[in-house]
Amino acid sequence: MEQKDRVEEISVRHGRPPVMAPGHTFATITDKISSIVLTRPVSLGWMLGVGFASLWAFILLFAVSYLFYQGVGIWGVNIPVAWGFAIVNFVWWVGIGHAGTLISAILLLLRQSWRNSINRFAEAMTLFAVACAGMFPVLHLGRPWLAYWLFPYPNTMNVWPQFRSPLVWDVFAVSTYFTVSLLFWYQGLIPDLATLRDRAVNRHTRTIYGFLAMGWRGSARHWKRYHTAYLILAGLATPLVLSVHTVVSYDFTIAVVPGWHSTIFPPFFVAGAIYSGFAMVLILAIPIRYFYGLEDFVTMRHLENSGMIMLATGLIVAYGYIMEPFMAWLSGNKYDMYQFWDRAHGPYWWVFLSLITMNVVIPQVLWIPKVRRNPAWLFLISLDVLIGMWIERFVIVVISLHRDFLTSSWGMYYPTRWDWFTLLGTVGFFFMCMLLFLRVLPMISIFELRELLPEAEVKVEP
Amino acid sequence: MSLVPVYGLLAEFDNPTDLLLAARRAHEEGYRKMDGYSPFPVEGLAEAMGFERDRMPLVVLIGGLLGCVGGYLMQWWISAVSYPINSGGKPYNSWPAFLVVTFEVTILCAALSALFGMLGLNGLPMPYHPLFHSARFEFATRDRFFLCIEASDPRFELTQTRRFLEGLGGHGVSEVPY
Amino acid sequence: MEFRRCRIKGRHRLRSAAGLLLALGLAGCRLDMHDQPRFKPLRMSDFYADLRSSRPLEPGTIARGELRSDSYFYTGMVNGNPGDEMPFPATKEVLERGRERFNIYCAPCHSRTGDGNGMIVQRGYRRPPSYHIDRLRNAPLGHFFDVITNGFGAMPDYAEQVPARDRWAIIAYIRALQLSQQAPLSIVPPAERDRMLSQPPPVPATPGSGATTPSGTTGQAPPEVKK
Amino acid sequence: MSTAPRTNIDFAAPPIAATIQRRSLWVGIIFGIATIIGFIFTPAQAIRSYLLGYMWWLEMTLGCLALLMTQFLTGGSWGMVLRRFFEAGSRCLWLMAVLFLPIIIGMRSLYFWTDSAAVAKEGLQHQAQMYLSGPFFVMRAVIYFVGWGVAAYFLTRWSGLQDQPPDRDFSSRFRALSGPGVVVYFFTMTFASVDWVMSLQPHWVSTIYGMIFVAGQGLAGLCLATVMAIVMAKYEPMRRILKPSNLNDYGNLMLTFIMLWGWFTFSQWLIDWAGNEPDEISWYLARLHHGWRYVGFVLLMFYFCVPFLLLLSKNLKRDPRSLIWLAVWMLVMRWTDLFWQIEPAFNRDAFHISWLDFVIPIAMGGFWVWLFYYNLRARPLVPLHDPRARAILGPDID
Amino acid sequence: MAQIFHRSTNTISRFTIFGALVVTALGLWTALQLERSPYTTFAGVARPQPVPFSHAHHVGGLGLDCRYCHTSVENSGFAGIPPTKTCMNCHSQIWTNAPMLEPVRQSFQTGQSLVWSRVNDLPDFVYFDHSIHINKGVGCDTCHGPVDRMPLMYNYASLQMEWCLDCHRRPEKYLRPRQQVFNMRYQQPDEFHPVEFNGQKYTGQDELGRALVKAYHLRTVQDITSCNTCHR
Repeated sequence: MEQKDRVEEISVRHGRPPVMAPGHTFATITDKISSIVLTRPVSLGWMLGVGFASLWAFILLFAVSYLFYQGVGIWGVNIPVAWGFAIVNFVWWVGIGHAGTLISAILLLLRQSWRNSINRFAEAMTLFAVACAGMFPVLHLGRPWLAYWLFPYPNTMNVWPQFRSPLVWDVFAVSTYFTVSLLFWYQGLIPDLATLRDRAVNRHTRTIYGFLAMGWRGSARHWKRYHTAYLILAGLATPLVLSVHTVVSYDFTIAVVPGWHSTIFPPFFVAGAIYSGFAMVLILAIPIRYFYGLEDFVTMRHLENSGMIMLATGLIVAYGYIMEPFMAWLSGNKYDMYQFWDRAHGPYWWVFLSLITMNVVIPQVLWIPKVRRNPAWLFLISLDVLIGMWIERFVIVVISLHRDFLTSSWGMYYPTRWDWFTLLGTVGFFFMCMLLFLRVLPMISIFELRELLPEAEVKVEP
Repeated sequence: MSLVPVYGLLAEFDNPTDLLLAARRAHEEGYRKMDGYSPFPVEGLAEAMGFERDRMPLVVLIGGLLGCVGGYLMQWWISAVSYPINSGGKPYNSWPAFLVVTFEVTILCAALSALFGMLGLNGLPMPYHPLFHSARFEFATRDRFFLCIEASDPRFELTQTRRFLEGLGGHGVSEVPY
Repeated sequence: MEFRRCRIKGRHRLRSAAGLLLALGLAGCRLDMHDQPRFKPLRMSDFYADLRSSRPLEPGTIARGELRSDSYFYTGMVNGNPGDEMPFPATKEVLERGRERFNIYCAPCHSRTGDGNGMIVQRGYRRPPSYHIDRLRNAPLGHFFDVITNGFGAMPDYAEQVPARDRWAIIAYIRALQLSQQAPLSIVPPAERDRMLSQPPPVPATPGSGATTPSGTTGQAPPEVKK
Repeated sequence: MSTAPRTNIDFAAPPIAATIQRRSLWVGIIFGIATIIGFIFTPAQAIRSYLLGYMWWLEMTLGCLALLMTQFLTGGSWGMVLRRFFEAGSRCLWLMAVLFLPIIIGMRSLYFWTDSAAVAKEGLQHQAQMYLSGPFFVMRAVIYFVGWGVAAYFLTRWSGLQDQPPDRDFSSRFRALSGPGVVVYFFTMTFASVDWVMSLQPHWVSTIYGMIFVAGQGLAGLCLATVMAIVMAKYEPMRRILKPSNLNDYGNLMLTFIMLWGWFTFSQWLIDWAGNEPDEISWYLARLHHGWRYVGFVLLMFYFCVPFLLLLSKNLKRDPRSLIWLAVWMLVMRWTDLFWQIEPAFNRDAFHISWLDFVIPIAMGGFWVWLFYYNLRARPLVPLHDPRARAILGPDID
Repeated sequence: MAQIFHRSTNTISRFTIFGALVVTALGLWTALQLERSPYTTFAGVARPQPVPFSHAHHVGGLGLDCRYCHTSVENSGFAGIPPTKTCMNCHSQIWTNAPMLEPVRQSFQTGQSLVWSRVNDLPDFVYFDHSIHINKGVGCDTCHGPVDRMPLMYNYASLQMEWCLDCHRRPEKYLRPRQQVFNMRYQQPDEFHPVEFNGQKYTGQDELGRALVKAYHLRTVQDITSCNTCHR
């Protein structure tokens, strides 16, 4: 605690932006954040945002209904590319979710105080992103309404899930991930819900928050167990978050498809996940702090740190891009070598080229501190990375599949309008959930911000 | 004395250090049935009041172990006992493949036992609590710190305890009705 | 005969919509792959006017392996007259097969002993002649074949139910039946003779017990019915 | 800018450091003689054991370098406390460069691809032949050492410059070199692991291989620095610097590296196992049969499971005596892991271990530790004049 | 601040948590039971047929053998449903005026098929062959139940996959000598009713089953529980 404060103090003295702007007290933090939920009128901008996002969410609903009615034939998937947009979007969304858990769990364990201002909405982002992700494998089933067959239960067929299949691991990984993220998020919310309960004026509001806060009253004994449980959950979520994208990468690597069967995929996927996840964090944080006037709490420090994490993870991703063709070349396996030749020279060369440009080349500007400290630049780079990471999954899924071992089963993948509607629809759904969350729940963890204040420190010997 | 049954006496402080010192004093004075209330976890406060062992890790350990063993046994039973199917020539008990789901189930069970264990040990949900009668108590979730000595403590005596609490230098002491 | 499905069925789009709505509630509803748009034996089809997916043979077509070049085997006739020979040797296996088939297809009317007092006759069907009259005892084998194949008097033909080879086996067995009712004791081997004389005659199976007598070599009476 | 901390505490290494330095030199000399004997009588085995020992000590050197660069980038008190230990380890790099010469000389008995007849017989791919050629191999090694050397030289040099008042803030300079330095290290180490170890069985390739080495080196560097710091912590000045919370951090970092290793190696094994392709699985068949299976089992249990469970305990992490033993143990496990990677390439059908597998690493270690303490003694144990160092000095020094 | 919730809320909320668990568990249990019940499987539910044909009368009462009508059961995947002609074998003289049989006569005169409702209806993705079961010693009533006591036909078994697997996993539990396959009143051997097979008397199904599995060359359990045995 002590050392940490001094490190922070020194960092600020040496020109780094502070984690929280000076001049705040417990009361101002509490009132500022709870007022966003409780007293701020519904703004026109918010209404427009929710309206636009829900429009796309309804398009998603429509696209999904039509899919149920008609079957996956409305999508562009076919042999040989049987895993088109659905799996691309799935991997993309799961990846985006990873940053939330990284911030809330790993940075908590590493005692990085800057996480406290952004963990709440990053966790919400995780939940909504995983919800978007979870849709795709289910929709991709020929009979989505039978998705419950994926769980082991004593069915009348006496048939169980095949536990040697990575697709079944996925079911467990993603559902565990969603559940644990939800628990973690909810646990973090409990004290803040109590804060809202006690601040709310409207009787119904009070009842709802009171119901959700479960009678939290900030007892010292409760806090003690709460803190232990919080740390334990963080400790559990840390390997979990690694495992989730690892399992997603197993979906590919366990198969012996050239371009998929590569041992680097687990860390490569996780790094890519965090890469895109932090891009999404910035995409959310930059407008939020601007529109809600939260520059005091989400400072340039947060933005810069996120930028640096993006840079680091982006380099790991680039490392993967280099290792794969190198090892394919070294092994001399002609199928593997062809796969990487095809990426750069085949019909999808332009996709591959944009991948390298957007994912590897452009983000290198983050080396420049001025860029890292400019919200507009960060926003643009984040957008670039989000798209780049989507393209990466497209490259892995589509280019690896479109030229099968036999030339007779070569083909192309053409997404249909329903593919696009579903993808954009989930984006709309995601932002709709995010905006609703901003409106009804404290978007910044109030009690954890209070802990950041110097007054929070107990100034007696233990 | 008061005719309304009393839950306890509530003393108010404006910073965590004062609360911690007060709790320490009260513990030295022999009070045991008391609790501190703060808007964020105060390091060492629970211990200052003689907090019993924190059993959270044990609860989570048990949950995790059950998940781990249960998760593996489930897969083994399903794949090697209930319906052995030859898949890609892999052994029926393919432990390398089963480790993944075992891990996930372990985490799931441990996480569930962490949250529900915390709620259970804390006696939550408890939407109704005598303390909520107190008018000032709503600031316990904002910026105030409270120490409540409960009437069920054997050493509790209304006037004497009130005098003791007032002597701790807080911002006033109030009675909490049951 | 045609089958129709009595379970949930309809336009497949409606069905998927129903599937969506009732996914969990109606775990039992039948889905596309349960009832595939293909012909299974005797399935109803709305493609043909008579709704039959199993089509009758076009006249003049001969299925593979069904060319009836051996006319005696398939008609029992030699130059328009019934022949009196088995087209293949009447081995023990043939006789056993004959007994089995006789008991399935003939015994309901002719009774197991061939006296023409089978269960159906008891229920009002016109009584066929007993096999143990001289006319039938002397009738050539081809006569029986012709009767089974084309019917005779009140008896319908059994060509569809009994394949030609089985018909011959039945005929061989009828001959054995006829012999069994008229055999002198002297043709029984001495050892068997003693046994037969020392034991009471076996009780004939009572039709209507609900059990069709097992036609195996054990020869034991059908197991008693326990209620 | 603040002035230098005013204190009368001596931050130089305690006398014990000189004693250890002297003794380790003797160890080096004695075991070095044994090494020479080994090279004379069983040269083929000796060069293998030499490679094992070399990779082991290279891990500690480069681990120190990598962590040194990392701590410049992330900041935090954990790195500041160990910084001088990392620097001392990094500056052993020139020794490692010298010690690489025997590998170049003994290349022919180590790497079968140096023999064109064997290459033809084994049907090595054309690509591998291009990459795995003697001169190219040496050239790459030179590039690696230059890359690492530049980082190690400048970082430690600037750090030394900082010791001379007036205070100079080199933070941006450190960061400017460390950022690209880490990237360069990552790539060069990957290729080095391919060149020096993976090419022992060139039919098998694994894209994660370099990362397994990097994770192993991180663990080795951290454990080495932790051991050395705890040894020094019996005396001033480390006694006041090294706090239980630091040890807790090191324990957590060890746990992280152990988990990374477990994650990488398990994934590699699972992917090869599931794919079951002849070129891939044969690498594991050699390592998961015969006696090698038990080495693998030891790694699973004592590299991963047991240390993982032990490191969950907060008390253990905060206790220097427990943590130092655990760190030493993890170094032994690093040796075991390398042994399991290298030796089966030569003895596929039966477990095999030689006395030289112990002697040569110890001999190398003797010289290495001698140089380490030489480097350590050359400077104060804390970069006193680094502005950020004040965070670890505590309130009583100002 | 005043209390938001009444004192009783504490009890109610805890009760709700446990209640939710119980309700969920009960719901799942009910769903599983429902899936196995006649509501889903139609087991034991007679279907309406154009003619109320009674197996109880024809088999149990008159003693007709299964194969009199189902002629192809021994050598074809499909057991065979008799053409109207088979009905008319007898009903040309018996019950000729019964109104119940009017559709049969109609069909015979016009050549229009009778449209029966399928009773034992396997899904189309299941390959089922009667002949192999008959020839390996699976009795008719093992699957079809006491047909000789069914006034109207219903499916005796659930026909769900777990039911198929029950036998495929341990065929020796159900096999009988081939001669007994069409015996509707066959009983598994016990001490008092031994069953003879290949000249040996068996007093227990276990030994008999094992002997039959061997004698009839049943394929291994691994083979007959492999997916493509039935889904091809």
